Amino acid sequence: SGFFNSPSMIEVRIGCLDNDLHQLALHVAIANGYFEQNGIKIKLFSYSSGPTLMQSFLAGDLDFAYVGAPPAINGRAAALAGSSSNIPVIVASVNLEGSTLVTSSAISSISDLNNKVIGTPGTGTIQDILLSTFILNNNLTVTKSPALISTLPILFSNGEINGFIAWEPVPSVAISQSGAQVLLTSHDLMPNHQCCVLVASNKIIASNPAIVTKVVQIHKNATDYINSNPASAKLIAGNYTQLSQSVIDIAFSHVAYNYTVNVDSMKTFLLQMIQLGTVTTVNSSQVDSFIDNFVDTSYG
Amino acid sequence: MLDLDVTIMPKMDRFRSVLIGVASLAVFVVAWQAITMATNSPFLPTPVQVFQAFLKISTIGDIDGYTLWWHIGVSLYRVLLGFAVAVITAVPLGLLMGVKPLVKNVASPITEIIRFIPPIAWIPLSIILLSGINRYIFLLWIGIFFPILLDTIAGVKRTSETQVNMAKSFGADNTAIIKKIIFPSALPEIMNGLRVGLGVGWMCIVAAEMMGGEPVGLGRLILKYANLLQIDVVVLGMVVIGLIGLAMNYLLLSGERRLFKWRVEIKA
Amino acid sequence: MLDLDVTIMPKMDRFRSVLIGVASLAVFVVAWQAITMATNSPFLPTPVQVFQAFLKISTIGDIDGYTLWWHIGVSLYRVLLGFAVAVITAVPLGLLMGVKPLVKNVASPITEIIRFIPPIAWIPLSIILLSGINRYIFLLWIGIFFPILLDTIAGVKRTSETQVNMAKSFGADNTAIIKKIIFPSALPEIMNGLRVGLGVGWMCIVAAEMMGGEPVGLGRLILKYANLLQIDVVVLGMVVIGLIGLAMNYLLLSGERRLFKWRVEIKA
Amino acid sequence: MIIAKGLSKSFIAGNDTISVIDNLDLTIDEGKFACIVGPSGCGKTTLLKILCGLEKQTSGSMLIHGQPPDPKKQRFGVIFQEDSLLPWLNVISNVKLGLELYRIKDADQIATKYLDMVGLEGFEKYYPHQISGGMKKRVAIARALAVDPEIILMDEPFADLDAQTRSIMQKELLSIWSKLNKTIVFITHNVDEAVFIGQSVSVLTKRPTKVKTTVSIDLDYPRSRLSPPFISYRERILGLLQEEISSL
Amino acid sequence: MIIAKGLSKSFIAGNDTISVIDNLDLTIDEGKFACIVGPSGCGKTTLLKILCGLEKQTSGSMLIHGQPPDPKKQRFGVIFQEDSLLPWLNVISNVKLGLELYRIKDADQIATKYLDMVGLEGFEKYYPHQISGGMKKRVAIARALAVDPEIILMDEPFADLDAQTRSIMQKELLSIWSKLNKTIVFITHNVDEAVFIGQSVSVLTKRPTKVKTTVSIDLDYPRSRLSPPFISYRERILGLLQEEISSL
Ligand SMILES: Nc1ncnc2c1ncn2[C@@H]1O[C@H](COP(=O)(O)OP(=O)(O)OP(=O)(O)O)[C@@H](O)[C@H]1O
Ligand SMILES: Nc1ncnc2c1ncn2[C@@H]1O[C@H](COP(=O)(O)OP(=O)(O)OP(=O)(O)O)[C@@H](O)[C@H]1O
Ligand SMILES: [Mg+2]
Ligand SMILES: [Mg+2]
Repeated sequence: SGFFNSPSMIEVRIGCLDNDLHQLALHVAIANGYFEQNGIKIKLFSYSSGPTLMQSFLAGDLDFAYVGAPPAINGRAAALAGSSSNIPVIVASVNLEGSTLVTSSAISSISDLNNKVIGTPGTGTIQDILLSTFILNNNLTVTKSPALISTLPILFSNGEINGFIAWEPVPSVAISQSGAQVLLTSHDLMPNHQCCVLVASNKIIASNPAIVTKVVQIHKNATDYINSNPASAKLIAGNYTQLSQSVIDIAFSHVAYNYTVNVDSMKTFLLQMIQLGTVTTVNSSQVDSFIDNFVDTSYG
Repeated sequence: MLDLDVTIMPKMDRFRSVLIGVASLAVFVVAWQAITMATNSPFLPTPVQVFQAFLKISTIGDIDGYTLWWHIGVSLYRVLLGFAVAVITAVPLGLLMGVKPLVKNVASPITEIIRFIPPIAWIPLSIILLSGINRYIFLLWIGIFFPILLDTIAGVKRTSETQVNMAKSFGADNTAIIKKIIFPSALPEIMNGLRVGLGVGWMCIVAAEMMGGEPVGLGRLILKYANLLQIDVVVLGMVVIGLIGLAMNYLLLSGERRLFKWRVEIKA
Repeated sequence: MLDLDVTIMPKMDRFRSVLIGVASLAVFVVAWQAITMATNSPFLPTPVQVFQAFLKISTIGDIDGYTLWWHIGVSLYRVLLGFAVAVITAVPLGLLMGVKPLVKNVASPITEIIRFIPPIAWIPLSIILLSGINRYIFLLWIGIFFPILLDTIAGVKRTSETQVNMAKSFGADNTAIIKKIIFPSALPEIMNGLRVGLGVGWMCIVAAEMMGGEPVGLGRLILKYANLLQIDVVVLGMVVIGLIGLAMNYLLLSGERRLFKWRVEIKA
Repeated sequence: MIIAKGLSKSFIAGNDTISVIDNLDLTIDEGKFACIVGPSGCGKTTLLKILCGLEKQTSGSMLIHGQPPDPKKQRFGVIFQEDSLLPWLNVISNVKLGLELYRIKDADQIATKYLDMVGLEGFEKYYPHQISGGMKKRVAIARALAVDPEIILMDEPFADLDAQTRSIMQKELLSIWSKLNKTIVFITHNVDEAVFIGQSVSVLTKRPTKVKTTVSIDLDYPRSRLSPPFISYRERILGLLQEEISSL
Repeated sequence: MIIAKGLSKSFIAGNDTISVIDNLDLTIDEGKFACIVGPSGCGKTTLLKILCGLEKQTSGSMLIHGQPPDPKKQRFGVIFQEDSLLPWLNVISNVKLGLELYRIKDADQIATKYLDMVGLEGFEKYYPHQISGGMKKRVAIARALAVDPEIILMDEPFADLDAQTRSIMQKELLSIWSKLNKTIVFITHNVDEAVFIGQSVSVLTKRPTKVKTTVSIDLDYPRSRLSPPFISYRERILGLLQEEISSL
């Protein structure tokens, strides 16, 4: 790769989450050499949770990030509340839906969830918000069990939790390894909701809008590739998640790879986050303008 | 106490040192307030904001409705359980390893490798192997066990040969020697190990609670609010952990002072 | 060395104890193999699987293509940098705090609270306040600083008053006393602090690398594969951390032994 | 009756073997006050440890009433050269230690009696670090005597006392001995002390040690340090010892 | 010329004030060998520390050639009661320490010379833990002498030596003194030693201490311990001391 290391290459710093199938487009772009082809050398930073990624983003470590919508919202709200000079802007969608609530076979209906323990990948994640809202709306008594994402399948197979909600491919691992069943998908909880987004820093937008356009285009090309060549995309996914194709097949059926941002669902999320108390610096009357300013899909 | 310039009287000295300590803390807090107000970063809470967070979490509770006292209680409970298990296992093993070279030769290759593996690294395995409170106990035990074990062995090794010979000259058998000479003689080191171990255990609680499961505990509180980017509560959690650690250390230290009046060195 | 039943000769003894140690490790590995084969859990790797993982990661590399040696090198680099900063800050402050009660009175209320806040709890703040390698250095520094500081102070306190008086009787000023008496006299404790601190720092690397960002480092390797639920590599990472920690400890310990031949107690 | 015959002892230190006692013969009759003097490092303490069974000889025999020494079967009262009080026990508990190890009843009462005998009434509750070196030695003596031992073994018990206190303690020890009538083996490097206190003084050679000469001191108690026969005994033993030191 | 006038010293320990020296007068002429004896704990070491400026008196005056003592301006050679060798330095480096602190040139050569004087040639590279207690004291003496002090202060330097070595050291010290002709203040609790070695013996009272009597010893060197005047000096000073001890 030293061959490409010519001075004309521009380096951009991109953050992503460990082992996340939602962010397949990034890995496809890397595997297919899209960045090099566009004269971009990327430096990849990987985090085990969205909130940590956002902290790092706001500290100025990253130019772009693939991250879940709620951490991005939290990050922007925090940045605007203070005088942070690194403000995230959503430039494209990464995927819609993609979270799955899997349970043991003993739970076959929504009412069965009553008085059960359901794992989540942590406070403030999209899955946490989806589940919390669902519990509220259905008047259920559910104990949420926040845990490291990678431990959820183990907790489930040990029988310590009756089910969990997480991003792919983790639920599919539990389905194939421990006989978990899909109780609800994102689609059931909130159809077509925004999941991961591609954010750019306001600094790179200001200093080099051309590179933002290129990155968004690469992202769109990669997303198109996934949708038109699912078989090769699944092979790439298998490479970085180290999972068998059968697990990836299950996971794929739960994720919609789509670069068009679902702005309405973002507003719904923000409203729910304000209600749940996870966002404290924005009030409900500011939701529309907050999200409208957040999303700028004019690049690429 | 070694002191190159003793200029003031002992009584005044003590009063003065408390005064200086309080002043120093005050200056620290004021500087913190000034710096955070100047930077005005959403991630750098002022002491006032941390205090407000304290009021909120200690009365209304956190986002899941658990109050600070509940978090503290649960964390303390976990740490003390882990501590108890560590004491019960480490002290007898340490005495045995100190007294019987055979036991030491058998055990030490394994303990020596394990003791450098940090508690966080055990999280995946502990989740697989254990469940519920046992998992917390295990992770805390991993952290607390080794300081106690090493100090117990060190205490045994420091036992005076003359004292053991003295007991033998009165016909004492091995059990009597351990009970009457080695254990009491190693007790200061053991107590020191307990204190250090409890401190380490208390510091492991964040790691232990990170693996998750239940939504309470000070470590969990920190993580929850770190996820929400509400750093005021994160700093509150840090300060509470620091203060409780300090208090536990102080309690054990003054216990030691009382217990080991006979030990002149401890005053140093 | 205290030993209730000395039954065998020193030379034989040494050979025998190595033999017993090796046998003990062998039994441990065999038992591990037997248990994991019997349970046959996808999450409990056998030693053979861990060894296969070692072969793979050390030659082909991990899923991002980084070999084990690369991970080890980066982690060591981070730890040693944090260690260096901790030594440079903790030793002079410890000497000052030991010698000047005023400095101690000013600094200790703050250091005493901070020292019980675990490195992991600093992760959110360190991400916000620092960037790049400085972040790692800070988290490791937080872990390493206090053992060195406390041991340096303890070393200073243990300085013999007679030795200081002796130097004073030759007209020595404060600088000379610190240089000629206090520092060399505290050096064994300082070295002990360095060793303990390096061990703690090495154990903090998993916490420090957990915050994420760059994809290399042993802590990162463990987390990557914990996320992938491939526990064989997780266990490999644990064993490697344990062995390197052991090796560093051993190196420093034998350095101490050589340096402090004059200190008869160290042989105990 | 203590009989050592052809007693030898060597230690293994690293790769070397140090011969400390070599073919030593010694007989001490029952009820006698026997002093042993010898150059520093010659093996006096080693001999005492063999005498009470703390060390085993490499060859030869050491018999007490025909039995090899074993503190589980015979009772010794050993006063060690180093401080052997337990610092975490107060004075009376230290004295009671031997009594408790031998499960002797009325330990409190006996301990008090012997503490009085060594002049430490009123110091029962003091801890070792609160009393002077001389007082510590007296506690050790009380502890040794309290178990009513068959044989008392003392290893330079008065070495760290100043001249005045030392002389008082010597007289006290003599009066205790005349009351109890036990066998006492008293090790010292102070010839003046040995001649003042012992019925016999055995001079040991330098290491590896054996008995050079045993001088029987035929003087009545109390002895005067300024009397000509005292001075001549002293000079004679000093001379014997000097030969050993100067040939080092 | 050392002159103490109305010297008093008290310490504050916790809430108590301990008066250690009370209105002490003492004069020592230049070049003299002055011994000081006193009961244990009376304040001898405290007096010595005031003499070399390590402690300040509470009231009264202590003047050396008309100046208050200050080791930064005057040179003292102090031999402390406790072991004061630096265990991490070998014998020769220990002796060089004072020379280095005073930035005296040719430290190696001077140190070697004084080590030879105290009979330690060949032990330069040994560490303190490898030599005996008596040898350590001799190193401390060499270190003190090496800086060519105006006044030599010795605090019970021979207390932990056995009688034989002690007597050899006393003779050596006398011969060094007669060669160098320095003022020596020699503290001891051993009356025999004081009479053997000193031109004067000042007896201190119990605490709070002052000078009870200064006895001038008008005997030529070398002195014989068995000569009647020696014994009578000894008995007289012992008697003076006994009064202080028995009235404790
Ligand atoms: N356990 C041991 N291992 C090796 N050598 C030993 C051991 N115990 C004693 N020695 C050696 O035996 C010799 C005699 O020691 P011992 O303590 O019997 O002498 P001592 O006559 O009591 O001397 P002192 O007058 O100094 O008390 C010494 O050279 C010592 O180094
Ligand atoms: N720094 C101090 N603080 C409080 N008390 C002290 C201090 N130094 C000495 N003393 C007290 O002063 C008294 C005299 O002590 P000093 O060491 O001068 O006695 P000494 O005559 O040298 O005794 P010894 O013969 O045992 O060496 C003792 O009672 C001691 O407790
Ligand atoms: Mg001895
Ligand atoms: Mg003194």
